[in-house]
Amino acid sequence: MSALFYLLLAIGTAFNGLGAFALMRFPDVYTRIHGATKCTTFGSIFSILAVVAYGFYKGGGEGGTLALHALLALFFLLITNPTGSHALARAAHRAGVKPVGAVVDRLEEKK
Amino acid sequence: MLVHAPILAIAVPLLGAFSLLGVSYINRTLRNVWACLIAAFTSAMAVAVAIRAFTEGVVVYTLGAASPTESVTAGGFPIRIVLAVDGLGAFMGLIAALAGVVAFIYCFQYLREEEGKSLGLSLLLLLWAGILGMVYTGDLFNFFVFLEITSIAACALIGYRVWESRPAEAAFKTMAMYTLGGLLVLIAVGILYGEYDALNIAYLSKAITGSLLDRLALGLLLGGLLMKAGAVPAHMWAPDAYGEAPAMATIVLVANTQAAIYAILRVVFTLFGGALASPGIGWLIASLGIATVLVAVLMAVVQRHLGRLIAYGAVSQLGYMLLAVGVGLVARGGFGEVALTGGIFHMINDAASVGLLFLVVGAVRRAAGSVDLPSLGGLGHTLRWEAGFFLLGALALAGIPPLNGFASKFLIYESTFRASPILAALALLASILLLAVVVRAFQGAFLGPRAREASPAPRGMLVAMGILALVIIVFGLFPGFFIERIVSPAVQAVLTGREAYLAAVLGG
Amino acid sequence: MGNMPFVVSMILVAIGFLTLITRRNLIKLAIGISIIEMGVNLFLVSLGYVKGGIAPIYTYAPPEARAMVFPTPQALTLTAIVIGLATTALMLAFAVVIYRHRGTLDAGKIRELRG
Amino acid sequence: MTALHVLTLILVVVGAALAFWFRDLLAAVIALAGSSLLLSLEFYLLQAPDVAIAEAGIGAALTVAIYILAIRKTHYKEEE
Amino acid sequence: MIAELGFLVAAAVLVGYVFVSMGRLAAGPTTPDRAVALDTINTLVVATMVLLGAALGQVVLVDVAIVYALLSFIATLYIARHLEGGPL
Amino acid sequence: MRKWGAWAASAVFIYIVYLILTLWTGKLGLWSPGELIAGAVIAVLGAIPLAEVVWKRGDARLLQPHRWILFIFYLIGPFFLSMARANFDVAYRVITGKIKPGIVRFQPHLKTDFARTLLANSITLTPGTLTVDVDDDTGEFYVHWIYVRNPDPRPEEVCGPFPAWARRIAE
Amino acid sequence: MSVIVRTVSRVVAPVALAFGAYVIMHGHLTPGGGFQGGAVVASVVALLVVAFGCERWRKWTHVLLPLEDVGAMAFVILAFLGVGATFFRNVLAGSGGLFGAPVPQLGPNPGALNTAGTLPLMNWAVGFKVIAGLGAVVLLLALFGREDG
Amino acid sequence: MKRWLFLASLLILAGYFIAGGVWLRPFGEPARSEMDRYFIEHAQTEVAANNVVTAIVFDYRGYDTLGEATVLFAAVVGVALLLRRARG
Repeated sequence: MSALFYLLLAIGTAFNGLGAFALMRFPDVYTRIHGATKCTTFGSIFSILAVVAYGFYKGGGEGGTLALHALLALFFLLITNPTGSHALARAAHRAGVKPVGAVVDRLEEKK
Repeated sequence: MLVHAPILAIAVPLLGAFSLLGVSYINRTLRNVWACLIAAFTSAMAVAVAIRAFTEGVVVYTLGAASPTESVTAGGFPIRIVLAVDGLGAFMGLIAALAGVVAFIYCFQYLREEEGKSLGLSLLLLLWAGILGMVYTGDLFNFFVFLEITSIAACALIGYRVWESRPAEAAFKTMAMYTLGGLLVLIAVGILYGEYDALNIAYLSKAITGSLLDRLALGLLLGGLLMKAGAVPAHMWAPDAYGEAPAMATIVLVANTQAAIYAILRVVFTLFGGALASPGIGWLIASLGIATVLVAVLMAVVQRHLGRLIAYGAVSQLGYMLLAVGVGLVARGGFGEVALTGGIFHMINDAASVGLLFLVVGAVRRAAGSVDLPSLGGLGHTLRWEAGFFLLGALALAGIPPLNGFASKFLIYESTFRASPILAALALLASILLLAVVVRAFQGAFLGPRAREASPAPRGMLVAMGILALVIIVFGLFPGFFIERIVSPAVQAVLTGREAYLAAVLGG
Repeated sequence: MGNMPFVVSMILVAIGFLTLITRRNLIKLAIGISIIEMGVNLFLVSLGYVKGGIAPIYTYAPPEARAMVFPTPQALTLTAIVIGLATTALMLAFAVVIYRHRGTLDAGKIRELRG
Repeated sequence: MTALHVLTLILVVVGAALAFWFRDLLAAVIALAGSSLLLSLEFYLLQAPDVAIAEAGIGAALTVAIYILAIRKTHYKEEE
Repeated sequence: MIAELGFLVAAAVLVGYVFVSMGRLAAGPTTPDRAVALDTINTLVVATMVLLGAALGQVVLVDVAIVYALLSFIATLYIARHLEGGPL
Repeated sequence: MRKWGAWAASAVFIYIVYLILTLWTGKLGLWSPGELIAGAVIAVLGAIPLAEVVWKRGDARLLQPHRWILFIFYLIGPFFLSMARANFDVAYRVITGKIKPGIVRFQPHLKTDFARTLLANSITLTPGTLTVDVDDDTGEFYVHWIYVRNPDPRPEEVCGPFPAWARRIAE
Repeated sequence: MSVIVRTVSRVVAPVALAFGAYVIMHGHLTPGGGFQGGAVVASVVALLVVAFGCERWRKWTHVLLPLEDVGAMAFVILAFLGVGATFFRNVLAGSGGLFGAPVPQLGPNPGALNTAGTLPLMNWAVGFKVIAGLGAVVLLLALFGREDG
Repeated sequence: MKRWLFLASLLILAGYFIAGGVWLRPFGEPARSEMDRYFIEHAQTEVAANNVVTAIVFDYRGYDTLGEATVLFAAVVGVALLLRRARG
C-alpha cells in the first residue's frame, strides 16, 4: 500500500517541479503559462490523489472526510486553474504582450 | 441594572450606532429621538459608574462569568475579560460623557442631512463608545481593540467633509499614525502575553518582574500611546486632524487624546507600577511634554487658519498634561501629587476650553464659510455669543486667573518648579505666548471692520457652547470643590490605588 | 531554527517601517502597513506554538497527540487580521478620495498640510 | 518539519521585500498577495488553521480585490 | 506511519519549488509574468496544504486548502481584469 | 415560473455541495438530521441572490444523467490521457527548447456556454495549446499553439476529438 | 471577462457560497467561524463583481448596508441575552434546547452540530455582518466614480 | 540629510525589534501556560465547543469580538460615507 502512495507522490512532485522549471525556462508569458498550468495541475492531481487514497485506506469518518475534502480541493483546482490561466493569457494579450517569435498571430490581425 | 452599568455604558451606544442607520431609513425625527435617548442613557450610565467608583472603590465587572464579580477562576488567575473602573477611569468616563453630550447637542444642527448625517451620528456614537471602552477596560488586548475602534471611527469622522481635499489628507495621515501606534501597542501586548501568558492588567502587573523584555514592552507601549496622543516627535497629524474635522467630532477627538494620556498613566502607574516606574521615564515624558508645548506654541504663532491655530493650542495643552504626568512620576508623592492633581484636573479643563474654541470655530466655518484669518474680520458684530464664547475659551486656554485653566496650570507650574525651574519657566513662557496668539486670533476674527456677511449659529449649537462655558466658569470659581470631589479620587487611584486595584480584580 | 519565527516577524515589521519611511505613494504606504500587520500576526501566532502540539480542535483529533498549541494567540490574531483589513479598506478609500481631488498619490506633492 | 518552517519563513520575507521593492504598484500587490499566501501556509504549519483560513480568505482574495480596485481608481505606476 | 513521512517530504519538496516560482515573481520582466508566478505558487501551496493535512494527521486542516483553491482564483481574476484595462 | 426554476436549481446545487462537505457526520445514517436541516436552510436562503447568476436559459439539458456519465468517462479516459501526453510534451519542450509559437484561430461550431468552457479548459490543459480568447458572437477560438504546424488549422489538428466530446456532453 | 470566466464563475459562486456557509455553520467544530466563512462568502461578491461587472449589482448596496446593521445588532442582542447573569454569558450552553447539547464525548470526537450554545448563533450574526460589510466595501469601491468615467 | 537620519533611526529601530525577537524565550517552549491550559481543558465542558479557538473568540473573549465587529462596522460606515458623498 505504501508503494502506491510513494508512486503517486513521486509522480506528483516530479510534475510539479517540471512546472516550476518550465516557468523559469520558457521565453515569454504564453509559453510560461503553458508549462506552469499543465504541469502544476497534473502534478497536483497526483499529489492529491495520494492523499485521497490514503484517506480511503484509513477509512472511517476521519479518512472519508479527508478524502472527500481533498477531492473537493482537487475539483476546484481542476476547474479554476485553466480558467485563471486563460484569463491571464487574454489579459496579457490585451495588455500588449506579444508572443516571442510568433509565426502567426490571428488575434492581433483581428483587431 | 446598576450592576451592569459599566457594560451598558459601552454596549448601549454600540447598539445605538448599529441601529441608527436602520432607524434612519424609517424616519428622521425618530432617528434623532433615538440618538438622543441613547446619548442620554450612555451618559447616565457613565455618571452612575463614576458615582459607584468614587464611593465604593474599584468597580469590577467580569464579562461572561456567572456573576459580575467572579473575575478569577479556581486557580486564582483571570481568564475572562474584566472591566475594572477605578477613580481615574471613572473620571475619564465623566470627561467622555461631557464631551459626548456636548457633541450630540451641537451636531443635530451642525450636520446637514444631505451630507450623511446618519452616518456621522453613527460614527460619533462609535467613537464615544470606543473612548468609554478604552477607559473602563481591565484587559490589555481589549484595550488595543477599543484603541482601534477610536482610531477608525475618528479617522472616518475627520474625513467627513469629503467635498474638500484636505480632510481626506489629514485623515490619511492620522490613520497612518494611529495604526502604527496601535500596532506598536499590539506588539507590546504580544510580548507581555508571551512572557506571562496573561492579558489582564492586574494579573500582569503582579507578574511583571522588570526584565529586559518588560522594558521593551514598556517602550513600545509608551511609543504607541504617545503616537496616538500626538506628542512631539509624532505630532504632525494632530493639527491637521483637529483643524479639518467637523467641530462636533473635534471635541470627542480631544477626549480621545486624553484617553491616550489616561492609558499612559495606567501603563506607567498601574501596569508597570511595581517594577519599572522609575524617575528616568518620568524625565523622558516630562521633556517630551515641554517639547510638545514649545513646538506647538511656536507653530501656532505662524498659523493663518483659525482651526489649525486652535489645534496647535490644543496640542500645547496636551504637552502640559504630559509634563504633569512626567513630574508626577519623577516624584511619587509630595509635589508629584500636586503635579498629578494639576495634570488630571487640566484634562477636564482642557476638554472644556479647547472644546469650546473648536465649537466656535465650527460655528464660524458654518456662518462665514471660511476660517482663514486674513479673510475674516468683524464677525463680532453679528456673532455676538460666539465672540463671547471664543474670548472665554481663549482666556481659559491661556490660563487667566478667574477661569479654570488657571487653577490647573498653576498647580502644574508649582510642582514643575520644584522639579526643575527651567522647565517651569519654559512652560510659563509658552503660556504667555499662547495668550498672545489666541488674543491676536480673536482680534483678527471677531474685531475690526466687517469683512463678510455671517448668520448667527442656531440655538442648539449655542446651547452646546453654553454648557461648556458654564463648565469653564464653574470650575474656575470653585476649583477646590471639584478637586476634592472628582480629581482627588483619580489622583489617589493613580498614586496609591495600585494595590486596591489589584486586590479588587484578583480578589484578596 | 532557534526562535526564527520571532526574528522573521520582526524583520517583516522592519520592512514595513522601511516602506513607510522611504516610499511616498499613498497606496504603497498602505502596503507598508499591511506588511507590518503581517509581521505582528506572525509574531502573535508563533507565540502560541508548542513543540509537537496539534491544532486546538477536538474534532477528529489524533488520539495519541500529547499537547495542543495555545488557542489564545490565535483568537487574538483573528481579531488583529480583521482590524487590519478594516484599516486597509479605509486607507484605500481615503487614497481614492485624495486622488479624486488632487490627481496624484504622491505624498510629497500633496503635503499642503505640512506644518 | 523544521526545514518546512525555515523555507516558508524565508519565502515570506522574500515576498514582503519584493512588495517593498517593486515600483509598479500592481507588482507590489502581487508580491504582497504571494507573501500573504505563504504566511497562511506558515500559520498552517504553526497549527493555527483558523488563522490560516482567515488569512487565506482576507489576505488572498479580499485584500487583493480592494487594492486592485483602488489602483484602478488611481494611477497605475508609483510616481518618482 | 511511514506514508506520513513521505507526505511530509513531498510537501517540503513542493515548498522548494515555490522558491523557483518566487524567482520568476522577482525577475519576471512584465507584470503578467509575475501574475503567472503567483498562480503557480497558489497551486503549489494548495497541493502542499493537502499533503500536510494528511501528514500532520488532522483532517480538519484540509479545509484551508479548499478555501485557498477557491479564493486564489478570485485574486487571479482581479489581476487579469486589471491587466486587461477598460472599465470594470 | 422560470425564476422559480432557477431558484430551485441553485438551491439544489448548493444543497448537494453542502451534503458532500458534511458527509459522515451522522452516527448511523450518513448525515445527522441537524446537518440536513441546516443545509436545507442555507440552500434556500443562499439561492435567492445567486439564482439569476447560476441559471441561464438552456441549462436544463445539463441535468440529463447520461451527460454526467459521459463527462466522467471523458475525464478519466481521453482527457486524462492527453493531459499526461501534454506533460511529457512540456518536458520535451523544456529540455530541447524547440518551440515555434503562434496564435491561431479555428471554429469548432459550439453554441452553448458550457460546451465552449469545457473545450477551452480542455485545450488549456492538453498538449501544446492554450486558449487566449473566445469570440462571444461567432464562437471562434484563438489558441496559442506552442508548435504551429499549420497557420489556419482545422479544429481536429489543434485539439483532436475534444469538440465532439464537448458537443456530446454539453450541447 | 470572457464567456469562459463567466461560466466558471456560475459554477464556482454557489459552491463557494455553500462552502462559506459550511465554514460558518461548523465554526464550533472545524476551523473557521463567522469571520472566515464571511470572508469566503464576501469573496463571492467580489467574484461576481469581477466576472459580471459591477453595474449589475448596484442595487445590492441598498441591501448589504442594512444587512450589516442587522448582523451587528443580532450579535449585540445575543450578547445581551446573558445579562441576567453577566453580559456575554453563554446561556444556551447546556440548556438542552437549540444548540444546547453537551459534547458527545470528551477528548477527540467527531463533533455534533447541536452543541455550543450561543456560539453558532453568534457565528451566524458575525458571518452576516462580515458578508454584508466586506461585500459592501468591495461594491462601493468598484462603483466609485463610475458616472463620469 | 533628513533621509539619512531617518534611515539611521530605522536601523536602530529594526535592531531593537530584532533583538526583542532574539531575547524572547525559545520558539515553541512557553514559560507559563495557566490560562491556555484552562481554555484547552474546559472548552468542551463549559462551552461545549470542539474548536477551542471559537470558544475563546465567542465566549471567553466575546467582548473582543464585539469590538472587532465594531471596527469592521466603523470601517464600512466610513467607506460608505467617503465614497457615497464624493460621488454625488
